[in-house]
Formats: sequence, C-alpha cells, structure tokens
Amino acid sequence: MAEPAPPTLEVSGLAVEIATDNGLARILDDVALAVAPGEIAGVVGESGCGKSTLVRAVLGILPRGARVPRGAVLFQGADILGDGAAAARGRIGFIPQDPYLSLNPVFRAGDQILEIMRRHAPGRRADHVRRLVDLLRAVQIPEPEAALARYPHQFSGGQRQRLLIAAALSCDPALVVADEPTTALDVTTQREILALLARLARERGLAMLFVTHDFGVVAGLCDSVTVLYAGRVAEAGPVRAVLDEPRHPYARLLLACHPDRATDLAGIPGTVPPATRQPAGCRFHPRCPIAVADCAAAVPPPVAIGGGRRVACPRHDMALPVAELA
Amino acid sequence: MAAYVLRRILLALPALFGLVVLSFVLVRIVPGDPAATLAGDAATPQQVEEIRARYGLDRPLAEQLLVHLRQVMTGDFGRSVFSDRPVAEEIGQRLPATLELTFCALAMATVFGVGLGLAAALDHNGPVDHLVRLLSVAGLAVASFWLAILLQLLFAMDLDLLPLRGRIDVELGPPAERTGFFLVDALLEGRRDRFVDALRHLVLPAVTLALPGLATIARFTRSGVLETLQKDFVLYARAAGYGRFRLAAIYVLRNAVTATVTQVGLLFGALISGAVAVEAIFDWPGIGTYAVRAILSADYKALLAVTLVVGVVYAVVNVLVDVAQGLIDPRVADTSE
Amino acid sequence: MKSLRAALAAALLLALPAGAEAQRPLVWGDNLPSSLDPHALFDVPSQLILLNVYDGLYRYVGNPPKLEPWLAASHKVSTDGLTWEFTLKDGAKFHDGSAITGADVAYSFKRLLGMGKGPAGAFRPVLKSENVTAPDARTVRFVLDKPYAPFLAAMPLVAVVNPRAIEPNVKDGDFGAAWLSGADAGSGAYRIDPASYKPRQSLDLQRFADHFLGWSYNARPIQDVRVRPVIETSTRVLALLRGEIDATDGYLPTDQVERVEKNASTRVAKDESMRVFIIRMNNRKPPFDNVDARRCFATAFNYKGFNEVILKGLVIRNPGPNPNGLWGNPAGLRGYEFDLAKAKAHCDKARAAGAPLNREVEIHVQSELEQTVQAAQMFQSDLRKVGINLKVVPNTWPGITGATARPETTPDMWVHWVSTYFVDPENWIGQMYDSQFHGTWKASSWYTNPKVDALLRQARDEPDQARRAPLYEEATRIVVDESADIWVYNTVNLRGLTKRVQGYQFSPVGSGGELRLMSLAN
Amino acid sequence: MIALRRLLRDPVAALGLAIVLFALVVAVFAPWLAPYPEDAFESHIIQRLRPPSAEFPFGTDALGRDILSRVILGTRGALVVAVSVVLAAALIGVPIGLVAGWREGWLSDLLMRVTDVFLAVPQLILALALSQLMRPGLGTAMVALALTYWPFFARTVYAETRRLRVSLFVDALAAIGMPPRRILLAHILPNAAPAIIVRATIGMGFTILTAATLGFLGVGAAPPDPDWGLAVAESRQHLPEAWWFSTFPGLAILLLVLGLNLLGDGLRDVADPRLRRSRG
Repeated sequence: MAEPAPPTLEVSGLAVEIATDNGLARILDDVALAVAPGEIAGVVGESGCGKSTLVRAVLGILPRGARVPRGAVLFQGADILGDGAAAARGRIGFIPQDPYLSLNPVFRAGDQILEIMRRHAPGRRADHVRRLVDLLRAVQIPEPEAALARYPHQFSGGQRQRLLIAAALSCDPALVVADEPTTALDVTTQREILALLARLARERGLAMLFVTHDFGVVAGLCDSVTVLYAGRVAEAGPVRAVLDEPRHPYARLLLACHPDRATDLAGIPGTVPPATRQPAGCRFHPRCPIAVADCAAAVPPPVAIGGGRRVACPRHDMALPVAELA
Repeated sequence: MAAYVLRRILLALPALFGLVVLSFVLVRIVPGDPAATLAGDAATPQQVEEIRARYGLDRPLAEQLLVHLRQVMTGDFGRSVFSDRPVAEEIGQRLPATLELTFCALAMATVFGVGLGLAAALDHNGPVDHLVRLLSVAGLAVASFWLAILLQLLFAMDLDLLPLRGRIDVELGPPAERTGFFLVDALLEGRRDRFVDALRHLVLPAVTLALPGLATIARFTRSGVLETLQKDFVLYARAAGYGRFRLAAIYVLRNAVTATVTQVGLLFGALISGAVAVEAIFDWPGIGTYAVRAILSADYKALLAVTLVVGVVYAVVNVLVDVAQGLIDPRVADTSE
Repeated sequence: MKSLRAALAAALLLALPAGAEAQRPLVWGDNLPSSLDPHALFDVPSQLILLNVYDGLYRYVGNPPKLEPWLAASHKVSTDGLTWEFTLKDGAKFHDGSAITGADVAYSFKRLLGMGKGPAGAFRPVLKSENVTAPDARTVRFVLDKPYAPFLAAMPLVAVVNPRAIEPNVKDGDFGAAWLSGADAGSGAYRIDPASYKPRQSLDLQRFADHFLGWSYNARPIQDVRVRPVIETSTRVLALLRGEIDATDGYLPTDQVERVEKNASTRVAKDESMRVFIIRMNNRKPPFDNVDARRCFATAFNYKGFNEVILKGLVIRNPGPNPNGLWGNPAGLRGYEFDLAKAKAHCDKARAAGAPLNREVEIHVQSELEQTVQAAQMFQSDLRKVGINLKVVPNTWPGITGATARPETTPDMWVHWVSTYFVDPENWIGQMYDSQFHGTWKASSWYTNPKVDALLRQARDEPDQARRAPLYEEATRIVVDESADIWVYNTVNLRGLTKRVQGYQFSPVGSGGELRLMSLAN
Repeated sequence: MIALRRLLRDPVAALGLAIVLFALVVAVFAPWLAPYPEDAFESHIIQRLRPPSAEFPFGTDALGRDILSRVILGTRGALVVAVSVVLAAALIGVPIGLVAGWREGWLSDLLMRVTDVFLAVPQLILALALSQLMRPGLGTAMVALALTYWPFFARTVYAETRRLRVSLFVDALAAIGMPPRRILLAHILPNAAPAIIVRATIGMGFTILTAATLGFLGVGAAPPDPDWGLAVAESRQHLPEAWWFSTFPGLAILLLVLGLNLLGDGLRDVADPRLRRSRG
C-alpha cells in the first residue's frame, strides 16, 4: 500500500462523451483514481470498458469529437485537461500497447525518440544522443549506438518495446502511463519487460499508471488496482486486498472464473453494453446474478469500505449463487 | 540499396524486350503501306515495289523483326520511312519538348496534389475536404482536349495573358541548344527573357496535362494521410508530444505518400498519352504529335522508335519511383532483396 | 503583359547592331514538307521548297498559270518530238556562288530518275538517265523514248540541284538524299538556314541576294522568313488572328473566312485554283459496275447545298474531272444535278438490273480534313432518302492510298482533291481514267473503257495542243456521261494573311507560296 | 440492400448514382426522348449553326442537326462503349490476375511481365496504333481500349488474390482438399469482387474519356454517329462563335464521367467500411 504522499496523478469525477452517428456515447463516467509517487497503479477492465479513453484523457489526446463534461485530471496538482496544459504534460511518459505498430516504419528509431526529446527539452542533439544511448543501455538494448541508426522493422518486438520504454523515460518523467505494454508480446518477453518496468519504476521512483486486462500482470506488478466496468469504477483498492477478496460482483465473477489468470469475461453471461446504450442505474445490473430492482433505478456511488478500498455496489456483501462460481 | 536498384533495373529489361517485340508485331500489321506513302503521289506501282525492296519491307516478318532487334540493340532506329531522316535524330529533337512538358506537369500535379490531399485529410469531412474531393473527381472527368480549347480561348484569345501555342516566341527564337529543355537552356545561356517566355508558353499545356494527375495524386494523398492518421504510431507520436505541423507535414506525410509515389509512376504513362491530344492542340513539338503523325502516315520505323523510347522513359521513371520508395520506406528495399 | 512584351522588344532593339533592319520576320504558318529534298517527294507542302529554295528550267506563273522559261532562256524540240534541247540563261548562281551549268541540270535529272521518287513518275516512262546530256555549259539535251506531250508541262516539277553541294555528302549511293532531306543545294530566291531546321516544326529562310532574277521587281523584299507550321486547323486560325503567324495554309475552313475578314489585322486571299474535289466510286465493285447505280449516286449529291451553304459559295461547281479553266474541257459540259426523284429512277433501273443497292456502301473520308467528312455526312443523309445505306469510314491519306493498289481493297467510295502537279489535262483525266494507271490512287475508280484509253493515249503522244484538246474533250464527255466518279467543285484557294503581308500572288502551282514576290508593311 | 443504403447516405456518392441512373434512363429511352431522333443521321444544312432557342434548346451543329437530340442519342453509344470495353478488359484481366496471383513461379512471373509490357505502352498511342490495325472506327477503338485496359484488372485481381491466398480461410479450404480452381472461383473471386467492381466503375469513366479523345483525334467513332468526342472535334473550327456546339457535348462527357467516378468512390467506401476514403 502506498504512503499518503500528495499524488502525482489525480483523476476525479472524470466523464468523457463522444458524439457518434448512433447518439451520444458515454465512454467514461465519474472515474476517480490517484497515483502516488513511486506507486504502480493498475487499471483493469475488458475491452470497451474505457481503459484506452482514460489513457488518452490523461495524455491529452482524446479523439476528435470527444468532450469532457465533468471532472478533472491533475498532474502534480496542475489541471492538464485544458488546451494550454501541454507544457505541464511534458513530464508524462507513455508506453503504448503495440510495439510493432507504434513506431513509424519509415523513420529511424533513434530519430523518432530524439524528436520526442527535442520537443520536451530543446538542446544540442549530441547531448540528447548521449542521454539516449544511456537510456538504451538501461533498457538493455545491445549496441545502443548502432541501434540508433536502425529502422523499427530491424528490431524484434521485445526490443521495440524496450525502445518505447526508453522513449517514455527520455523526458525524465514523473509519471509513466503504460497502455497494455505487453499484450502484443510472447510470454517470455512479457515477463522480461514486466521485470524491467518494475525495476525502472523502483530505481527511479516513478509513478506509473498501468492499464491492462490481465489480472495476472496486475498481481505481479501493481501496488493498487482500479477495476473499470463500462466506463465506471467498479472497485478500487490495494492490489492484494482486491485480488484476494474482491467485493464487487463483477470483480468477483471475473476473478472466480479464472482464479489464476483472469484474462477475459467469457464465463460471465451477457456482454458489455455499447457505450451509446448504457442501462440505467448500475451498468452491470443486466448481467449481475444478485441484482435487485433498485439496481436499475439509481447509480450506486462508490463507497469506502475501509482499508483504502472503494466498491460501487450497495450489495457488495451478498453471497453469489454457487452455480455462478462453479 | 545499390543491389535493390540494380535488381529493379534488371527487372525492367525483360519488359522492355517484350515491348520491342509487341510494338513491332502491332505496328507491322498496320495496313497503311509505307512504301506507297514513300513513293509519293505520282508513283507507279513499279516504283512502289522498288521502294519496298529497298527498305526490306518485302522480307518475311520474322526476318524484319530480327533485323529490327539487332538495330535496336545498337541504338539504331533506322530512318524514317516518311522523311528519310534518322529516326533517332528526329526523336532526339522532340523528346526534350515532351519531357519538359510532362515533367512540369508532373511536378505541378505532385506539389499541388499532395498539398490539396493533405489539406483535405486534415479537414476530414469538413468543407475543405468536400471541395477537394469534388474538384479531384471533376479533374479526372474533364476531357483534356476540351479543357485545352477552353483555356486557349480564355487565356490566349480573350484575356491575352498567355501565348496560344508553341514553345517560344518566334522573334525571340529558341535558346542555344544544349539539353533541349528550353527552361534549362535559357538559364544556361543566362537569357532571362527567353526563360520567362518559355515558361509562359508552358503554363497552359502543363496545366491541362497536370489536371488529371493532380486529381489522382490529391485523392491518393488524402486517403493515404487518412489511413496513416489511424495508425498507432501517430497516436503514439501525439501522446509523446510531437508538434501538430511536424506530425502532419513530415511524420504522417512520409508514410502517406508511399502509395502516391507509386501513382506518380503509373501517371507518367497517362501523361504521355495525354500529351498526344494536348501537344496537338497547343502545337507543342513533342513526340506526341510525332507519334500521331507517324501513325497517320504509316511511318512504322518512327512509330516503333516512339513506342520504345516512351517505354524506356516509362521504365526509367518507374525505376526512379521504386528507388524513391526505397528511400521513403526502408522496408521496401530490405524485404525485396 | 503587353508592357512586358514591349519592354522585351525594346531590349531586343537595343541589342541589335546599329544599322540593322528591325523588321519582324514573316512567319509562314503553312505546312512543311516531310523532307527538304525536292527530288524526294512531290506534294503540296513540298512546293514551298521547290519554288523558293530551288529553281527549275521552267516555271508556272500567275493565275491561270502560264508556263514561262525560268533558268532556261529557250528550248527547241525536234520534229519527231523526241529530242529536247534547253539553253540556260547567263549568270545564274547556286547559293554557294558557283554558276549553274548544263551539266548541273543533267545531274539533277539523273539524280531524280535514279532516286525514282515523287516527281520522277512523270518522266520515267519516257526518259532514261543516260539520255540526259549536257553538250556544253549552257545546254542540256533530253532524248525521249517516245513522244510525250506533257513533257514541257511537267518540267517545272524538277528542281535543279547543286552537285558540288551534294556530292561530298553522298553515302552508300543514296544520291545524298539523307543529307539533302535537311539541307540546301539550291539557287532559289531564298536559302535555308540548316541549323534552324526541325522537321515539321521550324525552318528559317534568308533572302538570297544573288538570285538570278535579281530583285528589281520587288522594292522591299522580305529578308527573313520563319516557317512555323501549325498542326491543328483551329489553332492555326487563332494564331493568325493573334498575329503569331502571318499566313495560314491555303485550306482555310470556309466557316472561318468571315471571322478572319472581320478581324482588323487579317484578311483572306481568295483565288480560284485548280484543285478538284471529287467523290470516287470503285467501278469494279457492285453496285458501282452498273452505270445507272453510279448515276443514281451522282444525282443524289446536293451540289448546291454543299457548295453554296456549307462552303458558303467559296467554291465553284466543277462538273467534270478537269478543272473548269483548263483547256480540253468540252464547251457547255453539263454535269449532274441534285434531283432525288431522278436518283430514285436511276436506282430503280439499277436494281431491276440486279445491282446490289441494298448493301451497305462504305465511303472513306480523310478524317483530318473536315470537308471530306461533311460531304460524306450530307451525302449519307440524302442517300437514305433513296433507300441507300451509306457508312462513313474515317481513314487517312496513307491508309486509303495504301489500299488502292488492288480493286478488292479499294474502298467503295472515297473523298479527296486532285491538285495541280502540272497544268495539263494529263494531270487530271489522263492519269485518272486511263486504265494503264490502275493501282495508283489517282486511278482508284478502276474505270475501264477501251475507247477512253485510246483517246487519252493518243492525246499523250500528240505534241500539238490544238489536236490534243478535242481528244480530251471527247474523253471527258464519255467519262461524265458514264458517271465514273462524282465531281463536285473546283477549289477557291483560301489563305488567311495578316494585312502587313503585301504582294501576295496566287498561282495554282505552289498555292501562292512564292515568297520572293512579297513584302511587309511595318 | 444494406450496401445501397450505405451508398445513399453519402450525398456525393448518391449524386454519382443519380447521374449514372439518369444517363442509363436517357440511353435506354433515347429515341423517344430526343426531339429529333432522326438527327442521328440526317443533316439539314439550311438550319446550320443556329444558336439555342425554344426549337433547338442546345442549338444546331454545322450540318443543321439538333445538338440536344445528338447529345441524348450519344449517351447510348458512350455507355455501350464503356460497358463493353470494361467487360472485355475484365474478361481478359481477371483470369490473368487470378492465375498469376495463385500460381507461384514462372507462369505467374510471365503473366505479370506481359501485363507490365502492356502497361509500359502509352495507352493512347497503343490505342491509336491499334485503331489503324483493321481500320479506324468505333469497333476498332473499342478493341484497342479493351486491350489497353485489361492490365489494370490483372493488377487489381493479382493483388487481391495474393492477399487472400495467404489468408487463413484459404489455407483451411486447401487443407480440406478443395481444388484450386474452386477456391479461386467460389471463394477468392467473390472476395475480390468489390475491388473489381470499383475498378470497373472508374474504368468506365476512363474509357469514355479515352474513347472521346480517340473520336476527337479522328480514329474513334465515325460520323455521323452522335459521338460526344467527335462533336467537340467538329465544333473546334466554329469556336468561339458557335459556343453551344462544343459546350453541350463537352458537358455531357464531364457529367457522365463525373457520375461514374463519384459512384466508384462511393462503392469503394461501401466495400471498405473500415475507413471512409477515396482512392484513385
């Protein structure tokens, strides 16, 4: 559990909406989370739950047509949602999901990272090159000087992810946002990259927002975890507590179906509702085995249940039917 | 990269060989009788036969083909059946005019096409986008011979802004010939007046010729940019703080133009075709008019040479396009070796 | 832009050496021949070179054309009509300054016959190379194989060339043809600037001050001429209106005449020429082997509509093969007239005789010559009314003339002009309807009538024009009666000119392109 | 049906469809729509070059024929040329593309080399030369155009076949022992169909333009055929006085080609809904 230091990143009451041909899509609603310095905060949810939008809101790259009707994103105490906040965002590093697709294939890898460095800290190219070589060594890229001149397709997937990590670190960040950085990699490489991330975060005292759909990864890496469902926080708290004893029916079902590696929701009947047609009340209630009429009537607010945990379900202490857990 | 370029060149050779054979077969079936044309208006049938024998037109077709191939290998295109002058020399005098025209048109099409395509993509589904889309489709729909006439009537006859025809003013005279490109030659001899005049003569034909190409390039650039904008690496670059202009004009465009560059190569063929009508209307002394003339007068030697020369130019342009693609996208040169 | 051009012109003036004439050269917008060698071909464009860069022993001058001694001072014919001796004028010089001798003339004829192209056709049947000799420096002698009446009439076809210019450039016994196709070996009033020559694009000519005629007849001859052919007819007219060229070709579309005349700085020179517009019928192919079928076609063409309305009366009805003004035409020759009722009657008669008038008949036009297309379309429209289905086939001169070698490949019908190559009925009726010329485009109606053959051959061998004339008249009557072809009009040569061109004089031979007669107003 | 609805939602594509449908209707009913249907053949020289009026809304041409009628009558020819050329080109190009895309080795190489050769010849020059092959005229021009357009189909189908050949479902079909011919005809061809249809639509526009250019150069349609390109060519020497003579046939070409291109773009968007885009 994290020390009660002022958080590096604080998201509160965040809502994001996008106007589409099929009506207004409420991608995120009333999302709150905080990441303290040195803390690795996990965000878990299945596809379509709003993870990526959360990342984009934090990074200030919401898609065209998206708007934020409510809420705030504070980085080191400064609001970074507005247009003028680009400078404040300078010390946020980003590790994207797919290392194969995230580097422009037609530019040299080194040049792409140097360009990022140049944007963040104007200075002599030679200085940047020297720093970058150090970084590449830190992320264990062999022959870092030569690597600078190579094109992305000349690296393996794992190496590319290391390059991207180096790029994220190149701006000397206080916060690193990682968006499922290991999904596209094979299992062995995944493990290496996670270990590297853990080590770097520890060594550099980084705050890290780690987005994934994989509870296994969260368990091995994160200090705290926030479970998202259909754009809302279902449950949040210290990682051990949440994983050992989930309280929200969604989280319980999720972890119950796959006690070791909860990777998807195949075991839960029904599907995630589309963002344009969210059910009233608790968004999980159509699929919830313990739902009652009230669940459809009002949105259940997240309530603190002690131990730094919050759960958005008034019936969080009800037992689930046995059949569901089988 | 050198190996890649070499490979591209070698790949073009069989196509050129095929072109030589194909054009020979096609052209020799043309029914106009070159011997009769050559003999002239007052010829007797016996004179025609003599001429046929002298030019080897009475030999079997296969034998004529072999002779032709041997001549082509040695760069000898023979003499024009029509004017009795070396075809190579005649084409040499005319090719620069066509190249000057087509390259200017191509440059114009590329610069404006890429610009418009980019502007449209960045304003996706906005007013600029719709305007460019409509203009580019219309650009492909306009018959160039019709447009040429309208431009002549408007800019030369009514407004008296630009010359009607030709490459240079008769009194000014052509610049001393070094490259055959009037713009270059005028610069080489330091004659600004000739340069300006040659440029003014270029405007209308080049615009006419460039329009369809411009439309094509704008469309490809637009879709390329739109496609690229969807890529993860663009999102990543935005997240990592790339500037908006740099992102659009360099980072995205370089990816987006790979498809456009291929089009430039294909367009060149279309440009040469377009040049046939445009050269005729603007009285541009290039190989387009030469080819039409050759066809109309059944001058098969000239026609063979024109097809081959155009084929070579086309092949060269496409090798250049391949090289450009290799430079733009390093994966191309790597994977095809 | 105007001011810019003025500034440029001023700059150019300053750049000129002091005392030089600042006259804008004449820009001649007519076509260039495909070769500058006067012995290589003979067509309408090549007359520009023949008449301006070269001289012949005789020349046609004026309209109607008169045959006048040119390099020759006089000539003598033996009584048997076989031996011709020409005496040369004194002091005539080639462009290189050397004097023109009898040997040079003989060389010219040997070259012509040896090359065997273009104009040689008029001489080869009767003249062998070794029978051209130069007894002395001022005499040249021809001995013909048999009498040939049009010999003198054809004399202006032959340019006298300079052997001293040609001989160093002969390769592989080509008579220097490769070289001369882009060079000058003449003595004419203008000389070629070889550096300026680009085939079919440009040719610059400079006045030859030492021309044998001298220049006393022209006070202000034109110093520089730039020949700049314009490919497209309409571009050519626009260029004339803008003053980019000073002269069009002689085929100005009749629809443009009014416009050129309305323009303040241009005019149209209209001169009756000797160029017959004709619709050929392949007399070997049914239904055209039937005389009534041919008459049916001849009465279904709307001569008046075409000549008066479409061509705006700028041509003259020509009822027979020879142009109206020429000798050898029967007095009061009446051609066919447009009368669909009569046409129907002819057709019915032909049909009764089994002529296949229901088949689709093809008419080949020269698609780049608008008039041939218009005539065919109008004809097609009228023939429909008598139940004949005419199909217009666009073709080209080489395409058609290549096909006229055999009757099976010769089109049913085609449209063309017969221009003046030499001023003699032989140029028209002689070469068109004597069956010995079958296989040439001129005889492409494949008309065969032993009586006409006999008349035409007799006329060819008869040196006395007074005795030849009735023979041609008789032949003409027969051919017209049998409606061998459809003769439509005799051309009025229409050349657009800028008004600064003065002294322009037309002759059917050369179509008014004799530059030596012209001058420029400033 | 869904495709049609999606097509209609794009106003630009709907405009294209409307133009093409309009042209089709005009072409089918041309003899009834044209005020003077016999003006396809008949000349009336007395009334030549009349400006637009109530009697002749588009004026008359140099032989006194009603231009409106001839523009209407010319629609049929333009569409017939476009459809038959593109169909013929597809019949040559598609099988070649399929075979070359499916096979590996020399046959594939050879076919694509031949395709390249045809691509390297400038289209119009080849078409001109071929037009002289038998005799100039619309039929020859159509043969020439088909012979120069098939490489585009071959290229398109080749690329599609190559793409689909390595896809999983083709592997699966091959694994269960389906013969290549059936895979090509029953599975790859239908999948390549959208690309072919788009190519064909654009090709029709292109063909109309090239055929008009051939007509303009005098080796395409033969007079008195009411061909649009021919009309523009005939009108040249009457410009600018008889402006109506070239304007209406010229506009007809523009409009029909525009319609076909817009429709092609729209079809492409429908065929490829991932991204609403328009490529040449």
